[in-house]
Amino acid sequence: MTTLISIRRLSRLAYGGLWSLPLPLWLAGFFLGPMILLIWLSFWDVRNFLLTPDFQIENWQKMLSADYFWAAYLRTTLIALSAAALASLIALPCALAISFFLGLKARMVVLGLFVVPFFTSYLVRIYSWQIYLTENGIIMKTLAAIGIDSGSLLNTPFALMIGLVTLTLPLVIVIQSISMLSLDKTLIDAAYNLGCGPRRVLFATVLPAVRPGIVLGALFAFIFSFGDFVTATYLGGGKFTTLSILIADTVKSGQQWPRAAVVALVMIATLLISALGAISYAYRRA
Amino acid sequence: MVKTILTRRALLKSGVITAGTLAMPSIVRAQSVTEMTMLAWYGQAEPDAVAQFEELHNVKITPKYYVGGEQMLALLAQSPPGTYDLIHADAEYVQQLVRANFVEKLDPEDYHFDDFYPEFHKFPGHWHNDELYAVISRFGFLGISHNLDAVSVKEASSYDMLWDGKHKDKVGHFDWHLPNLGVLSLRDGNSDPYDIGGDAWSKLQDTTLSLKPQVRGFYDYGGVLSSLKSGEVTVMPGIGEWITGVLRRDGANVTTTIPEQGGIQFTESFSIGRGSRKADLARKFIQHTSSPDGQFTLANLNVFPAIIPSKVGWERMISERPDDARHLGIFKGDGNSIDLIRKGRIHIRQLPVQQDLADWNDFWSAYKSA
Amino acid sequence: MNSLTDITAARTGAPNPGDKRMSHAHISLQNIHKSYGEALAVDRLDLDIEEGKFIAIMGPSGCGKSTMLRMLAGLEDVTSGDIMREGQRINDLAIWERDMPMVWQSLALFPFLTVRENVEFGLRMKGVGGAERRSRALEWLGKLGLEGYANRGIDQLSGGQRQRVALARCLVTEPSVLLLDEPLSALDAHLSVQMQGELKRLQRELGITFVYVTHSHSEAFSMADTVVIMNQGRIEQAGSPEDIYLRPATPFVARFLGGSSIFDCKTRRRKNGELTLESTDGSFSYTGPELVEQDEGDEVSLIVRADQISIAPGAGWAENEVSARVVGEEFVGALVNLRLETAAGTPITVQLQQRDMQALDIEVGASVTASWHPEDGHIIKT
Amino acid sequence: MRVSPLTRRLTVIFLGLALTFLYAPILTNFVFSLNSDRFPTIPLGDFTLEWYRLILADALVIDAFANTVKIALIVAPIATAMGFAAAYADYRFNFFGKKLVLVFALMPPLIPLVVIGLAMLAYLSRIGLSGTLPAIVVSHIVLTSPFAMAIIRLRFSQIDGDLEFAAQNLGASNWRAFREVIIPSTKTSVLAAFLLCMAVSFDEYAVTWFVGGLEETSSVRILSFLQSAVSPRINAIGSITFITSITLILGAQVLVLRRLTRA
Repeated sequence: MTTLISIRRLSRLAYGGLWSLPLPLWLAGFFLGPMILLIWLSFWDVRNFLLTPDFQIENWQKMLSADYFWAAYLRTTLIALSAAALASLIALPCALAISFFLGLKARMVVLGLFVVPFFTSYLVRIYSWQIYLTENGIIMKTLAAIGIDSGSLLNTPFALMIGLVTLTLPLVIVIQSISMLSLDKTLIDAAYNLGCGPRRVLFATVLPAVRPGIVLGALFAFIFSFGDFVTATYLGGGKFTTLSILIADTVKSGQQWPRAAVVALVMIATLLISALGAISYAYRRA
Repeated sequence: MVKTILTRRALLKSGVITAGTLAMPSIVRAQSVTEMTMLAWYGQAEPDAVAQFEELHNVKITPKYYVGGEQMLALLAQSPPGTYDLIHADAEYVQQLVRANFVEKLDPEDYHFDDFYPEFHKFPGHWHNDELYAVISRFGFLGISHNLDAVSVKEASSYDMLWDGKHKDKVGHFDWHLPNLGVLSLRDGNSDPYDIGGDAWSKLQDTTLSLKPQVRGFYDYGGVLSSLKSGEVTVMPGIGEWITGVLRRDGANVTTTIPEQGGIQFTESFSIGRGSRKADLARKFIQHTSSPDGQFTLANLNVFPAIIPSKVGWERMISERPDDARHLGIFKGDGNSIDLIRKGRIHIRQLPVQQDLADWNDFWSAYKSA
Repeated sequence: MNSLTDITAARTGAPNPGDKRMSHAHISLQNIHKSYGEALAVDRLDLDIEEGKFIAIMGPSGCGKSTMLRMLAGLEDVTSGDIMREGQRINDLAIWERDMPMVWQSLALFPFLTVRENVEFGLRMKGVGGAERRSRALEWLGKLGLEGYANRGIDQLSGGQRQRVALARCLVTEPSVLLLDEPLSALDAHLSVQMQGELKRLQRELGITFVYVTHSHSEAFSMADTVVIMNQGRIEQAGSPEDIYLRPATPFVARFLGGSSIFDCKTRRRKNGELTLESTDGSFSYTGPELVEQDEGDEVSLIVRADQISIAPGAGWAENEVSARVVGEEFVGALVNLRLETAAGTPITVQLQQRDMQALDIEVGASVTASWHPEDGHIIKT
Repeated sequence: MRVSPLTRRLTVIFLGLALTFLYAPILTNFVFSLNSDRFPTIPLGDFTLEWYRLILADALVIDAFANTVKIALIVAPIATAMGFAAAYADYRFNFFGKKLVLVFALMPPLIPLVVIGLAMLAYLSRIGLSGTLPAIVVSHIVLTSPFAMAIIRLRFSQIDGDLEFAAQNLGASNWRAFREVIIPSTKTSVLAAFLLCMAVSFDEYAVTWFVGGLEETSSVRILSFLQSAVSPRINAIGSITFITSITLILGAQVLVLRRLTRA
């Protein structure tokens, strides 16, 4: 009797373990190590431009008391929040159209079209945006042709948003669409049967039901934008010092990897807290 | 501790050998062609730079390109010795390479120093305790790069023009503090731009900050090229022919002028990586770069043109590429590059002497977001 | 209340090892215990389910009724105790080895399969060949009035149709036991009543055991042969609907079923054998069926059903009288449920005909006298 | 959804605009890859295939491209499988410390790549794995599997938790129920996760540069072009990647569609 129990329990444990373990084990093997090194690195010393293992809190004191660090922190957060909001707002009608207004074939093709840009190097796409936004670029010339005199749009917040939406929009649309496509259609029919107008159906039925998708999409957009280096460099013209740029700059001051690690750890903490908050909000029972 | 490291290295080596034996195609290749690795700025191992040498010595040079000395040093620190046979670096970083024991000592007898102008026989950054660690390959000057449609050579003969109201929002910066603060320090009248006292340092900060309203943006290499080309910016302090030379090849009406107050010099060099198993071949490569042939090639690299230290190389440039030579300051007579150095107008780019490098960097970060 | 004559009392109390082997119980839960860490879900529960019966398990939420069903299906482990089926211990059988299909509260139909494929699922798992599967599935769809829907997707069906698909999916495998977990809770009242009739008909015709968990009195009492009422992980009472309705075993059951007034009393026996019950609302005489079982001085609850109480504007009409105030009224068709409260705070429920109510002409707040006959009422020892 | 034809049309037009926005840089990228000028300015220079000729003759570019494909094809299946396993485990099982494990599993994408690259290299070289393709593969799996997990978990959150048990209740064993219920319910999201993992692997350059040593991927190549040798070769590489990926993805979809219409 007892052996029977243990065999059944064992096989169930094995089944559960088979699913539960691979990713944690992999991360324990190849991610925990680097993370611990990163944390340790933030306490190292730089002597004669050489990284020296040490345990000193000076890097933390120096970065956390620097005004430019907090200015960059605030700026990065604002930029990332705006980008996440913008990408989510643009994605919403798109995901609705994909999920409810397109036929099966068109839906597959359009979703495919949103996936493809992922594969064309983000670096290349941002580089290509420059030609639209720059002095004498496509936008400026087009506007001039219809008599509007605009300056260069490069190095403006507008350019930043263009770049970040380019980065995040496909992902947000795909996530929102996955969420909407798996929505129980009878829910919507039921709402109509109760006499709700399209607007009520959208706001009272569809949006609450796909909240996890919307929140998760926005979260990814926030994470990507928060850590982005490419757009800030190529479209922001280095004028908007984000935390990623600050990291690159800090490293330039003679191998200051430890201080860069401090910035990185603060970023990680921020993103982790946002992610946990967003996820618990997304899956909270309505 | 040392012992375990050694064992691990031995293990690593044997692992490399096993991997090599397993991968059949690479054996076939290895029999015919030797492979040599180079850690370098982009372009130094492109076909136009190394094809001649590769053919001559039946070798294939595999590059690892980096985009900043800090990345290069961090990469070296975490890679097993012997990973890179050749290391190409700017002079500021050679000192750090030496101190970190990442490069091998060189024998000056092996290289064509006799062909070089005397200024480069004992280039300060490349020697440490009277031992040679790097051989200069080429160099360039940093002053004011400008679009000739908007700024004339005469106008660019003083850094003061940067503050001119008509260039408002047309001034760009290459996003690195050393060259920018260097030229602005010259504008402040410091005779040694990187060796300045506290007063001069705070004056330099004020000078720099006062330029901010004129500034359009801070660019990396690619950004510098495209912004100058498109007309986004018309004038940039702290860069040189290494940018404008490339743009001119593409038909842009730009040049670099070294203002009266002086200019900054950058220097590229090659070293042999610590623990290189192909040190002989690496030595041959550096020999080649210092030879007249190699020097001529280096002056005209696709990635960007630069001045060479070899007199013999100069001769070839003047006779074969007179136009490019002229822009680089390679010509006979007054005002050529060597002449500028001898007149004391040119100062070698180096790390700040009296301040901490971090202070310069912090100020630059603050300036960017000011 | 109902016309069921086929009443089977389930055993309660600890099982006697001697008669365990003799039992004809189809399924038998013996001393079942289930805890989640500190929390106790099912507490020393014993229950025998006879073959071919419709048994309904009800109780307030959290009483352990669903846990019990899930343990039967193998979805939850029992902490201790045995689940026996035809004398075999099945504790250690995996879910898929138990052969007790279940109709889920969520229905759990496979949205990526058609109606027919859903119904065929269990047969496919059993390795039944394609042609046979198809004909059996279509046969069951026909029996449940779903012919013509075989190739539809699940999301093209109405709620009632889905319900039938879920039933067909289980019944097509011809099980001897069917588990049902609040299957009608998502339907509107009208559909629910219709389905109740249908379920009962199916169960009778097939002669298989239905174990039906619900929180609805009407579902349980209209369909079940045996009703089990659970509270806090234990069985309060198991018996025929009539039995439970007429003779609730505990005050909890009486309260849970509603429609009764409960007086906490102490017994006093008179010389003539009659019983007097003393309560804070006065003393009542009792001559009902449980008369002989009572001793002097017992603490008991007197349960009087709403239809056994009558009210009048003044006192002096009957032996058992309590004066009370009207605190509420609710109209249910031709009937009125009046809620009263005595001076001592005991709630009393009275059921009246609409026209009697009009004749009495009372409103909320009025003082009335509630009364009942000494032979009515039901005594529970507490 | 039932809405007025006008709303429907406007929404679809908006969708078209969003696509236009995303394809605008890809379009100019194409144009400038065929333009003789080295720097992308208008008016255009002459038509040329020179830049394609250059990169196709550049062994480093070809090697980098081959590496990219090789790495992505190894990374995507492994990362998707592990992300799936973690998402399924979270959906299906409760175990001690689950929340902690999930938080940990979500962390890699939160790390600024510029810095984790160095930390990764430091760690991998300590375990003797730096400077190799496996090193890139290992770190890409770390970076991509959380995305796979998140996307697939999102799908799981919308699957009726009883479905799998319903299948078991009807006689399907653990594995059978998994095959019959979980796979059909999640396959679209698994495909999406797979593509996303591939895409992230394609695009990653910072960590790759550090841990890859002499091995390069095309995005590392693009970065070095971008930071030290701006030329339309960047556009040419971008265009070739684009054509390859759009062929693969739309091709895969045509296959899927054909199977759907046949079924």
